[in-house]
Amino acid sequence: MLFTSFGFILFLAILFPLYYLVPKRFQWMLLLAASYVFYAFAGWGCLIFIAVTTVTCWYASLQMDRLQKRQSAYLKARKEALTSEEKKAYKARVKKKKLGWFLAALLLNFGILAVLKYTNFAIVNINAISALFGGGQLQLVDLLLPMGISFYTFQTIGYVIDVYRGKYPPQENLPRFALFVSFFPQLVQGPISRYDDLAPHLLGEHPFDRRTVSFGLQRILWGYFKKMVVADRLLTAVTAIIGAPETYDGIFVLIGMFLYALELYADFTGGIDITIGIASTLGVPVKENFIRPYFSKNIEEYWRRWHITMGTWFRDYIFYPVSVSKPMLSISKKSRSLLGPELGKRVPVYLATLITWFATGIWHGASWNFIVWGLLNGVVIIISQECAPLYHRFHERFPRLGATFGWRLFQVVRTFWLMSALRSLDCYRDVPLTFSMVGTIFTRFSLTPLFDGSLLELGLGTGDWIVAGLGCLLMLGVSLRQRRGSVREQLERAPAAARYAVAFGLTFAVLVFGAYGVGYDASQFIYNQF
Amino acid sequence: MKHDVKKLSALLLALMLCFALLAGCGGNGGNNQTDNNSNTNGQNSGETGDENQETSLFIFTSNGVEIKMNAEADPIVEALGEPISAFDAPSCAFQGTDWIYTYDGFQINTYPLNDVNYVSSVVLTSDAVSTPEGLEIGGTKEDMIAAYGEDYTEEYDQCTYTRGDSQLSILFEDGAITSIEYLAVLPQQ
Amino acid sequence: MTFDELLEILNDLHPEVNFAEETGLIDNKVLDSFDIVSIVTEISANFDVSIPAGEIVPENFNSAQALFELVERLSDED
Amino acid sequence: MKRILKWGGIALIWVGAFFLLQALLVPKYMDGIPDGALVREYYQETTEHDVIFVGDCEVYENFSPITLWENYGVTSYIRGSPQQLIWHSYYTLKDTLERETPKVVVFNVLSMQYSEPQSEAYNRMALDDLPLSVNKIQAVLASKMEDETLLSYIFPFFRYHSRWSELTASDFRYLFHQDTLSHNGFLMRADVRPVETLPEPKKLANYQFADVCYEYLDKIRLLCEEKGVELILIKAPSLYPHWYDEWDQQMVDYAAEYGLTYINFLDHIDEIGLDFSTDTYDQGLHLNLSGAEKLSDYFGTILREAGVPDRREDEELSAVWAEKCADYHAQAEAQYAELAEKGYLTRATTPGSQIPAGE
Repeated sequence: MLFTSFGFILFLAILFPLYYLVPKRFQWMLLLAASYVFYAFAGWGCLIFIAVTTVTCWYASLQMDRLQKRQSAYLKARKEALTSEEKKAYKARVKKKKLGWFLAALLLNFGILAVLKYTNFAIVNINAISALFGGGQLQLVDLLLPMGISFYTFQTIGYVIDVYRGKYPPQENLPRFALFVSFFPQLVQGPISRYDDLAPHLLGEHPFDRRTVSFGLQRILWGYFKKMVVADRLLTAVTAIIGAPETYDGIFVLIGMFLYALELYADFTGGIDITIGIASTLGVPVKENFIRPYFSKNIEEYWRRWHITMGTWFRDYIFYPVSVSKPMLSISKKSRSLLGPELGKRVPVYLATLITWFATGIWHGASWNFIVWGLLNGVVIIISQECAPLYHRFHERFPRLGATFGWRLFQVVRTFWLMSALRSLDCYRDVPLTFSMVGTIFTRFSLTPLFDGSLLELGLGTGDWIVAGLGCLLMLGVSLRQRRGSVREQLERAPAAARYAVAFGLTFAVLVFGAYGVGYDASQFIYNQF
Repeated sequence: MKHDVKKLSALLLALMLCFALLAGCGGNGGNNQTDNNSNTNGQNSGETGDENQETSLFIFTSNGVEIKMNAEADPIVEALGEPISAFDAPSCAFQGTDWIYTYDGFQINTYPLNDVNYVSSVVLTSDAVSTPEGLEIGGTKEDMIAAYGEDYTEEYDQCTYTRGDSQLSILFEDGAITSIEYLAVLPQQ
Repeated sequence: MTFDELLEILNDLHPEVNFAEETGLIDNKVLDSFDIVSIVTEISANFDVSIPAGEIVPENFNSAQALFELVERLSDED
Repeated sequence: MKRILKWGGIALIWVGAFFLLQALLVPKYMDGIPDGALVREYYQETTEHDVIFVGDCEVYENFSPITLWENYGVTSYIRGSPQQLIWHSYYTLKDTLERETPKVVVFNVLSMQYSEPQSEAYNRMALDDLPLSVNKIQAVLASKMEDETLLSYIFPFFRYHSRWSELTASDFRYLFHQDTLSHNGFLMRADVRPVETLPEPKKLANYQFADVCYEYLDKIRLLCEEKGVELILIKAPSLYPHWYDEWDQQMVDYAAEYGLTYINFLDHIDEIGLDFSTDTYDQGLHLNLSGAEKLSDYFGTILREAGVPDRREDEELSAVWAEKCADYHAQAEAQYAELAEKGYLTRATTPGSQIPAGE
């Protein structure tokens, strides 16, 4: 069930009244039922996978907690009787058992994800290596990839790690835990929430609150606008450009990068707006996933503002543990003695950075494109770290430059294009093609396509370009307003007539200009002859 | 000065690290290029299907002119020369028109899409012509299997082979072929 | 390890920050994740106290004092 | 009270805007393709009819109700739409018979050959203008292609919203009121394009009509029985698409089995007096004005034999029909004048149906 389908709207229209009509203590059960209904629409097979993840992580966490509690009780009861050595030995035994449960849950769930998502990628690579030596070739397998598996697996694993670390006690009640794993608005595309953020709200009681509900509805509407009016429209042009690399090279690659940046932003943040909006109408606050990322002044900042919950997940559960792990600390010692303290101490951080970005890349998709994309991100971050003193000195030379609007604009534009260029890796078929296409920007550059009407051959008519352009301007305007605080709160202070006009305008913009229904595909539109 | 040297060496090290890693990928990337193709194609199996079978589509030829299904019709008609007759059947209420060109021994049917006519079928109408594989009207099922193999579906007395976007339909009456038709599998409309 | 030694590590990293006073090192984005890893590595290298990843939370890194208390607690446990 | 007024007003604005936009965005079929306007026009009728035709272009291009009135005093209406499939015919007829009870229903059997929906466009032209009712919903469910939604038939807005970029002045001009283009469902074409050659019909593997078509034919028959209406099956004298003998036999058998009249006009071309060098505007697919008048005149006798009365004595009807006749003759005259002047009809001639150069 897509967010943009009539079926989904109907699903929400049934859920909302029910949610506020049932006794408050049953609200979470209704949400759980709704989430499983939503998931069942993606296919019954998928339900098994989410159920396995739910049950295994729930049980492993309970076992880890039980061990921890038993240890505390044991040590407390024998506080005097045991020697320090005996205590240590006991703790070590418990730790080992705990680690066993932890690793079991981790390996099983990452294993499921890995098998479903990466088997074919592995086979393709094995075949390539095998072909080098004239070996046999394996058949690709046809595996089902459950909807949102990367998101719910990561969210649930985060919970297991937190429980293992003793950050909070586990959820004893399986159905309640199941709701945390399967909460339907964020099942498809995140955000990846933390248990201690989300669960209290999911499981709490929610009286009808006019303000949060209307804020939620506004946010949903805005999300639909971004997704259906801007993103789905631009997608046509982006697909046309990347689908025919031999036709669309040079400046088209640049245009493609630009349009894809807008399309992806509108689509992804629009989807998150819908997610957060729905959760808000249900009285559940969900963490923001984007803070105007294209206004970032450098790549590191960009990654703190784009897909935030994913970034912090990788930081907390991969980057930190890897950086402070024993092997890394010993590498640190060695590199210090080899390279001196200044450089030596940075080596492990950089190694951890590259590992983290490798993982981020492969999480995004099973292909070399994403791996190279991830690593390049890491490399750019490292280079900018290393250049920091240079920047520093540059600004010492020109102390007033840094504060000017022009300089900040330069930084923002530079970061935007850098990220757009890296992102072209998830457009083109493979890595070499991507690099050669980006190369054509320089070798076959020509401005003429901008003016000779080629843009109208990308599947969008003049009207579509105008609507998409105005939509993007509106998104820009909203982002600029956002710097002064919540746009919806600003709107709340506006006169009623203005508020209704905005709601009215946005609703009909979505209904008329939205890309949905049989008639949408312009090339197949038989009525355009009338 | 010394400081700068360290900075520089740090930068170099970082770069080397990247290149080492990238080279790692690149090394794989080299032999990977083909795989990635097969990977992408594996996902869009329709596409591969077409590409791999490009050579083995059902294509009728007349006087050296290839008549491929879903190909643009006008150049083909031009190459074949003046037809015996051309009949246009406007579709009900629509401005697009199906054309039927009759030649000696066969008929070409076209369908319109965005103001361009494409070949929708070729019907062999007499035993004066035969398919490039040598099948003709009046032949037998054995002839058909000898020419096109066993991989066909049969419905009422009609056997149909499918390759890519082309189909070959052979109709029998009392054991003899009475009709041979090339059909385009139409693109999604 | 003394509090002063810790301050020295921190000042080495960001001479421009007044670590004795600042109580929002994380919340105000004074330290980024690179800095945090550097601090943890530094403490581990110089004082033989390892800070596990689970302890890398804002509450423990927002001020020099909080960080010092964390290190104290961890060295007691060993 | 004030609150109710306020919210009522707001709701009214929203609903009003929605329907206004819907009216603007749906195609009006006023330029180029009048076939799409046929279904709507029936509902402007003020008097009842003794004969109802249902079927595709082989009825609405081939029969002229005005001729039937002028020569026989027969009141008739053609409920046709382009490529009307048999389930369209059934539900259209059902809708009609809920409004009036004619003496005779005439059904053209060409659509027996289609057992599946063919195109979204024809669904739209057949169903969009049926008034909302349970009958319409059933019709949509029976006709819709896989990717079509019922909702978009109840609110065509959801189908046509993307026409915003193709709106023309005529969408605004005909926003609230559309011209009547047909003459009781008959679309007039006075131009001539003679039959020169016909493509050889290709052989079919299976000539048996599909079960689903017989199912709907039964439904049509039973519906007529229930309402006490005589059902006449016809095959219009269009030369293309080819009407196979094997198909004809099945209709002959069906009519015999249920005691219906079945007339294949292809067998009566000489009696009707049709001359395909002058009586067709598209090489035998459809009759032109003169052909339709000949066919209608011939069919009038059959209808009279079936007991359809002469209504010319009825003053109220005569007045209504006099107006219709005047419109009809005016358009006929205009078309003949245009033909004499230019040699072709601007409105009727579409790029596709022009003879390519060199022929």
